[in-house]
Amino acid sequence: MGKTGTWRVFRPVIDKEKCIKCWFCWVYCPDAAIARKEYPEVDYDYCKGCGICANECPVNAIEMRREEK
Amino acid sequence: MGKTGTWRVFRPVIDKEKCIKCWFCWVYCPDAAIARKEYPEVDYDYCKGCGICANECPVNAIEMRREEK
Amino acid sequence: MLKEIIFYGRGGQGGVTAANLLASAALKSGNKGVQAFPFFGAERRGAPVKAFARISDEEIYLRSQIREPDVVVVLDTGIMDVVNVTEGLKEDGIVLLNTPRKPSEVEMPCRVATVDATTIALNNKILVGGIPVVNTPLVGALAKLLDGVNIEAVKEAIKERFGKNAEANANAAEQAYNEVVL
Amino acid sequence: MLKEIIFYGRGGQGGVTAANLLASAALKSGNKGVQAFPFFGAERRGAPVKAFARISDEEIYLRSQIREPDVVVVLDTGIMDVVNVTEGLKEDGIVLLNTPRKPSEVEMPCRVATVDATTIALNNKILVGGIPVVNTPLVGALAKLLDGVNIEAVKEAIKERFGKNAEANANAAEQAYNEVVL
Amino acid sequence: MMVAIKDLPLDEKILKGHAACPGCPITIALRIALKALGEKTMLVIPASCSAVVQALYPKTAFNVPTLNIAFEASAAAASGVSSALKALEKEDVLPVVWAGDGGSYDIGLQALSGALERGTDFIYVCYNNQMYSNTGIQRSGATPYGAWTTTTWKGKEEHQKELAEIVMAHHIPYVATATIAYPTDLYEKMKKAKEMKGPRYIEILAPCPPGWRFDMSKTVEMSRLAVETGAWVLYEMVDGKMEFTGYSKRLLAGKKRKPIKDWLKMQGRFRHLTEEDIEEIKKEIDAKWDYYMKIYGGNEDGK
Amino acid sequence: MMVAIKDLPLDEKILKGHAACPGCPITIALRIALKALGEKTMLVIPASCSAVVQALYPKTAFNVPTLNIAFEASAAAASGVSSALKALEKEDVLPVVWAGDGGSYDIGLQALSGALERGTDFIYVCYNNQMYSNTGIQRSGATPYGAWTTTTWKGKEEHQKELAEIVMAHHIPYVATATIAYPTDLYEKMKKAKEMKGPRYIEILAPCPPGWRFDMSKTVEMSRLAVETGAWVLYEMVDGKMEFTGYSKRLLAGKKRKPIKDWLKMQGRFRHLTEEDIEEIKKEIDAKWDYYMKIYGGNEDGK
Amino acid sequence: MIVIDTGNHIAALAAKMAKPHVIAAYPITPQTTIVERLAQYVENGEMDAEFIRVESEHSAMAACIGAASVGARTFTATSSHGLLLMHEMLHWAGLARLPIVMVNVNRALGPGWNIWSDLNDSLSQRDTGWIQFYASSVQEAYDNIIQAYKIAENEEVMLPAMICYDGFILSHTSMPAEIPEQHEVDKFLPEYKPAWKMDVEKPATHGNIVPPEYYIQIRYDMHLAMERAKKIIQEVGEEFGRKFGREYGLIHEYRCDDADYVMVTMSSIAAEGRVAVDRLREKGEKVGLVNLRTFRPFPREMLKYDKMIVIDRDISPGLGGVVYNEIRGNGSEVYGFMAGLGGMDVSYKDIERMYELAKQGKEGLYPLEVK
Amino acid sequence: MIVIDTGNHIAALAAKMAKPHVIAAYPITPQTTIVERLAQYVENGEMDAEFIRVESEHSAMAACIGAASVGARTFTATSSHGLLLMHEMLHWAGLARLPIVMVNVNRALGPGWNIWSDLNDSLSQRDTGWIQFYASSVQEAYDNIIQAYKIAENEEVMLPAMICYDGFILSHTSMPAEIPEQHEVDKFLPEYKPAWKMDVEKPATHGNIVPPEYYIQIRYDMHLAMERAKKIIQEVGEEFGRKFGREYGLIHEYRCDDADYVMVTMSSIAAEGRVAVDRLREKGEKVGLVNLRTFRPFPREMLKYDKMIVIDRDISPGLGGVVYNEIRGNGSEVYGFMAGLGGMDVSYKDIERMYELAKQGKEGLYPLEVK
Ligand SMILES: Cc1ncc(C[n+]2csc(CCOP(=O)(O)OP(=O)(O)O)c2C)c(N)n1
Ligand SMILES: Cc1ncc(C[n+]2csc(CCOP(=O)(O)OP(=O)(O)O)c2C)c(N)n1
Ligand code: SF4
Ligand code: SF4
Ligand code: SF4
Ligand code: SF4
Ligand code: SF4
Ligand code: SF4
Ligand SMILES: [Mg+2]
Ligand SMILES: [Mg+2]
Repeated sequence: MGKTGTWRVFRPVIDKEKCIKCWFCWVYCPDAAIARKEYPEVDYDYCKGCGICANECPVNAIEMRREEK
Repeated sequence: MGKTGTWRVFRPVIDKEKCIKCWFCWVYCPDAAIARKEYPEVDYDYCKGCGICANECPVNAIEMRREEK
Repeated sequence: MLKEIIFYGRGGQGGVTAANLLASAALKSGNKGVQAFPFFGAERRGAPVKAFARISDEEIYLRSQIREPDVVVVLDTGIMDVVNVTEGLKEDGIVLLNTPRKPSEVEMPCRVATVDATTIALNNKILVGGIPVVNTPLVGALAKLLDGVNIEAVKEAIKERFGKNAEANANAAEQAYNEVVL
Repeated sequence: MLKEIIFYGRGGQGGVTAANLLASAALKSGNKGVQAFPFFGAERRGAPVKAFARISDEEIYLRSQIREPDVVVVLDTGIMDVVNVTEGLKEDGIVLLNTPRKPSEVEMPCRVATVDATTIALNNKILVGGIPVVNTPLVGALAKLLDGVNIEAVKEAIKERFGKNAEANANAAEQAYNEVVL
Repeated sequence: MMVAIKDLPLDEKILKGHAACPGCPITIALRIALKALGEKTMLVIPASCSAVVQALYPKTAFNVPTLNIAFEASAAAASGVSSALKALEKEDVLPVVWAGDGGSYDIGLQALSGALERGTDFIYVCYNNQMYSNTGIQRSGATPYGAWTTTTWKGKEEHQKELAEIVMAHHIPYVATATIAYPTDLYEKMKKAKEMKGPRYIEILAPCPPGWRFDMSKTVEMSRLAVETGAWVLYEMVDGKMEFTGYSKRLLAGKKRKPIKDWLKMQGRFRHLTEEDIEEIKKEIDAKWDYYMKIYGGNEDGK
Repeated sequence: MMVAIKDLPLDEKILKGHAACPGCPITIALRIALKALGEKTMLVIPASCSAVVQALYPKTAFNVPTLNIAFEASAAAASGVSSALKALEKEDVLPVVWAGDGGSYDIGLQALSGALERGTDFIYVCYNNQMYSNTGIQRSGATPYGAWTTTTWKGKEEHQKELAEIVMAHHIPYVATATIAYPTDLYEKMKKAKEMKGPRYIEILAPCPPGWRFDMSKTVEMSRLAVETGAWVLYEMVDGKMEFTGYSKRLLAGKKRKPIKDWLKMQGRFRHLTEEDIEEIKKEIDAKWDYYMKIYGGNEDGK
Repeated sequence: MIVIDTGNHIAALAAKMAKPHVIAAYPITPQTTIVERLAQYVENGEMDAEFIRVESEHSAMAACIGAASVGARTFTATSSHGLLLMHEMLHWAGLARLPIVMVNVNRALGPGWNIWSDLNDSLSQRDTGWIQFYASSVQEAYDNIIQAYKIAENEEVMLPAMICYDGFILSHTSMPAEIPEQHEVDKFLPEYKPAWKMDVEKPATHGNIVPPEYYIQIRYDMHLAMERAKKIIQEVGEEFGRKFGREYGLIHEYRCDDADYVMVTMSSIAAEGRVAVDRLREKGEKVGLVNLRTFRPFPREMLKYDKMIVIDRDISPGLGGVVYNEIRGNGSEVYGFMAGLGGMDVSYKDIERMYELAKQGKEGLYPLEVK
Repeated sequence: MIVIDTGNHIAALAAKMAKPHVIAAYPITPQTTIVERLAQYVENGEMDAEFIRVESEHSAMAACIGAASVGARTFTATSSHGLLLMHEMLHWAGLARLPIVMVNVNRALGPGWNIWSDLNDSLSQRDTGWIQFYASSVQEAYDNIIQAYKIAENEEVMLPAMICYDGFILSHTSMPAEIPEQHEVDKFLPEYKPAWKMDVEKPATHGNIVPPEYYIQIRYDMHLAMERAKKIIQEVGEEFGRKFGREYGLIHEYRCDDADYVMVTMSSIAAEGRVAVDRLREKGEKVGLVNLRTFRPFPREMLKYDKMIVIDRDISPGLGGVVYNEIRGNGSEVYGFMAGLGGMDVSYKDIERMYELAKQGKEGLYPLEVK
């Protein structure tokens, strides 16, 4: 149970403006890396960057950005 | 494969007079001990005396008799 | 003193039970060492089977089969065509046969006892799957032939073992005890 | 002379294939002893993995893992947060990093070479399941760093192994060979 | 078009002198099956009464090549035999598994299922005596509800597995049921299966006198009564198409079933059942037949 | 009456930092399932990706008691767990097997069937990614016709086993199918199963990016499309009564299925299929749905 | 109380009196009558246990593993092919350190089918981490089962235990056995309090992936536990002796004190061997006998006699007698005989003969190839 | 031709070139790539064999037994739990005297899951009647497979054979190997002509019930066949040497001639050991190495050195190192180390260290508990 955030090549970035709080990103995240706070919050220590959240967000509020290392 | 005829307590005896050659006794004998000759013929060397032939003979042509030893 | 007994019979006739009953009865009769065991093949009902019993006033350490019996019991004389039942029999050993014949009518090179256990079984209506069970009468007969075993212990052993058929079997044993001829 | 190389990467990036390609290329370049092997955990895609290669002019009997490498190749600098890649590195050993940075921009207590394999992979469109495969460019870069291995052998090894993507991968290797900076 | 008993081949592949109990259903079934299958048959037999009845090494009562194999492994071994025959270009020889219900419903199920899924070219015969008879009457997955065995002293509490149904769910070319009381039905199903390719499954009800506790002369009668009471059903499913056969077909067409009680009462293993238990069992059989009527009935001749 | 996503419990039993591939369907399914099952759950897990994703000893990402067990033994081990819980009077705890398709359709089938027959009180979940993913993508009994794997390079020649059908032939109280794209459907089925007794079986389609060869961001999309094209069907069978659920219910009610081609084309494992192959597969799906329509259809809402 | 019954029935009685929570077993000749009897006990309420009627031996052991993992006391029994089919799960139970108790009725392996006694079945499980007891009488079978639980469940041990005895020769032989009262057994063998178990209160994962550094320790600790078991077996055997009058250790010596030759064997041959020793002693031969009660742990350090004659009812192809090979090499002069395979009867006369042959410096397969 | 590839791929190539009629196999890490490669060979027509995609290893071995009984040449491969699950069928194949050839990629046993090298899996099958080869290089893996068929199918032997090598360390390591031409292999290994097989022309029954008198003979003959195999292995190894330039026997000695200490080990540690020996020799230590090629038959009579150091990558609970225990007791001074369990890396430095420890009279679990 290392910090799997280091596996990431692309990182999901959530645009709260767009978010309609459908919580799809939360329910589908294989890594339980999105918290259901006021808005969805990504835990970058563990998010592996699969992109499911972005793919499933109905309003395209999540963008996958190349990690800078 | 000993001679299983010695297992017998009762022996089937076929009454040719009554026999209608339906061959049930032949087909049902678990020990292949009845030959399909002109009339059914019991091989007493191997017949174990189960009595199926007598039970199945539609005309009661087979009688089970106590073995004399 | 060690007594060794072999039972010859067929699967389904209860030869193994006979050996067990004899051992129980022997224990009840005060013997410290008793033992009963089958020589099982993978035999099916009707095939020849063999069982053994040992009785002694001391603990028994033997585990091997009996090769030189004191008494041989033949549950079904039919197997005598296939098996030499007197093989290894001790000099003064006895063969107990289940037959309506008298010992005098039997030609064997040893002491012979007889009892018509099949008829006794049929009379007492002890049958399993159509086959008369001759073991209890034969154990009854053995009580007569063996010093260390008494008929009351035999009947008690039968009663412990058999449920609703206990009475019929005990009767058969007693009858055989009375009818056996040496 | 024995040269020992460790590859650090993540499942799916092709670190194991890199080691294999290097061994093939080394054999083609005339080395008698070559060897390539992974340290597999039960790792899944994305998890850190390690692979090893040995190159020698004599037959290799070693079967143990490499503990004191001559060269360390880092397919993904992200793992440097979790793994100390210079551990055991020989005195004059080299670390080859997959990074857009120059060696001078990297602070490490050893000789450093760099090549931007990810960009080369993306440019050559070599991806598996969305992940850029950086192994072929890095093996190309190694041909520059290792004496006994030539770039033609690397390209040949790539062509033997890859079917329809052979060309793209060979190009990537060549490009990296040219772009690597020590 | 049914073959008549007198037309069944005389040739016997099961020799006299085998070691089965008097009145054993297995050897009846095997005699008939091998008349249909003929000499180009290789038997694969797991641990079971069928392994024992062959008699002791170095003798054998079976006159076709016979491979005895571990209890759970018959279908897998038969896959090997089948593939080897193919590889050695002897495809005219047919591997036939001859397994008990224990070796099929329970411990051998996985090997069977695997062989069906990969399309093994063989016939798998399960002779079902509804218990482990070889080891002395223990419950199997095929033991019916309520039956006494030495591991279900008060009667089995669970219902039997429906192996033929499970096999049908594998969508194989041929599935059939039979029983020894109807030798021509059994013979014809074997013949039909023999002419096909791929996995074929035939299950034969085999009433066992010591196991079911009935007189050894009643084996065939018991088998017949199972069909007449609807406790056992004769059918075949060819490429997914179901057809009832023989007496069962007549039942489907509306003939009245004999009371199940008649069948139960003949068997010592059901002796302890109360009237309510019997009523319970009757209801299930009724329900089963209602279901058959609904899906397969409606046609006078039961097609 | 369907629960809404926002109503699903927040509590997570699958901790962050597990070892699954990015985009893994297993952990999505497990997260949702455990939300329904709650903390009085004991997992029994055979060899599979699910054993690996837990992370390395002495750590673990699973926050319910978890018993890892040999590949073929999960249902049997769960029987032991279930009986022990009964004997120790802890019947409020539920044993749940969490097994892959390989461990269920193939090597673990017998243990499963045995547990079902003897009425084990447990839930058996098969997450079906249609191949052995843990060992690197080999065919399983669940691999569909035509799919590439590393043991079927030209595409599997046989059709997949229908395990849910096989399980239904065991006549157990509850059988259901689900998939991760429909989390509330899955959640409710788990909840319903949890409230019942006896053997319960739930199978979850779990598209695996490396195994099926698609981009890791498409796991959920792939799952959804399987249902929309009719390749996967959502239903539940309670005490023998079948009911379609969710999107599949709408399909049964007459909604048009998306072309199966859309689903096949998204997956690298089907890349080699010709147009004829695809047509073939389409026909089968059509036939399957025709069959469903015939037996279960006819009611507007698909009941 | 003295009870006369077969080895199997007495074993079933012992199992019953040990009060396991869960039994999972599958029938196989010659073990069957154990299972049957236990099913009967459970069904008629004489025993308060869950009986799992599994579909194979592999599942029997898996079910015991599942049950033991939750903290239940478990029992099973098998023989021959049943034991072989469990092989993977035997290793599993050992490494998982679950104190499962099992009876194995020794029987030969196929093909061809042979249902008679032969120790290859259990001996070929000697690497699985199971304690192995061998009984030479019905009484010992009973006593071993009761003690096995106490030993297996001991914190310092925590290993599964197998009680072995010869098929038919003991399993189907009726002999008298002294059976203690239930309350005495309860006192000797209190309820099982597992050191670890699956528990929803304390969620933990068992058996996930173990990296080499941990694996080597876990596996070695299992080896040490087997070594520690020696002491515990001794202690429990002594306590049993104090309570029930029959004392046990790892081996049982008979007339060894002044013996020139000591015969070493186990299971029923060890009983028969006493008769041979008595007869040989009568003839003036200085001979003794060791009955190996445990084969795992193996009491090698106790087997230090100048001249030994080992009788194996087994043969490992390419190795020979398994017991012989574990004894060999301790500095003694050792003669090995393989005898009684596949149920061949071994009588005291045969054992006397083997003694004579050993004195001539011979050994081998008795009676066929001795040289 | 020199080919560079992993141990598994080279093994698959060897299997292909041996031309089996039937392959039945089930995937398991780290054997998987053998199966995958063979499936590919068969599917793309490079190999004319039937590939049975079984649903378990038990069935894999059962299928091989079925196929071999009809006279087919067969191949399978497995590892660890797969091998354990085959246990019953391994005994079966042995006693049925079927020359099945199998690769076992050595891997540790669970629980917990551990996929790395460890020889307990195959060593705990040492009673099953299988010939066991251990390879220390990819080349040896290839050569052993080809020779195994010729040895197993020899009339005097007729036993199944297992080729073992370390998981990952060899299975996944790419190394160069010299691969002969197909026609050369064909000449060395002609078509299999079985002495007996199932045949509808000559109906016979295999494996029915065997009474003790016959059983004892059948089982003993299996033991003798294993002994006879020694000669055949030697002969075939020499013939192989003549034809392909690499000669083989039961053991391979390296710098043993004047050695004071001989290290004995097998599998990959034996290769690494050469490096240690070379380094120690450089330091003036008189040390040699024996690479055990066969563990069954076990060449005990060849292992007569004054002082031996045995390195086991295994541990049998209650016994210790399996190889050590089979060697022990031949009159030599023997030190035993258990090392590398569960994939623990064993380097030449570790081996040098064990040598030093042995010289101090120490032995045990390396590196944790040496005394
Ligand atoms: C692995 C294994 N377990 C158990 C047995 C013991 N055994 C042999 S036959 C048998 C029962 C067979 O039952 P079934 O398949 O129904 O055949 P039947 O005896 O009824 O003919 C059993 C339990 C065995 N031989 N192998
Ligand atoms: C007896 C045995 N054979 C083979 C294996 C190797 N093995 C472990 S997991 C696995 C495949 C699992 O497939 P599946 O059950 O579908 O789960 P998935 O990996 O797809 O999650 C295999 C073949 C094993 N552990 N044990
Ligand atoms: S990218 Fe994947 S792992 Fe990261 S938050 Fe989104 S769904 Fe979760
Ligand atoms: S899926 Fe998109 S809209 Fe829905 S909660 Fe997440 S970010 Fe917001
Ligand atoms: S009594 Fe039985 S064995 Fe004898 S002939 Fe009649 S049916 Fe055959
Ligand atoms: S059954 Fe009766 S009537 Fe028919 S052939 Fe036999 S004896 Fe004749
Ligand atoms: S027990 Fe039944 S099935 Fe077995 S041989 Fe006897 S009659 Fe036939
Ligand atoms: S291979 Fe597939 S199922 Fe396995 S962990 Fe990766 S994504 Fe999940
Ligand atoms: Mg049966
Ligand atoms: Mg899977």
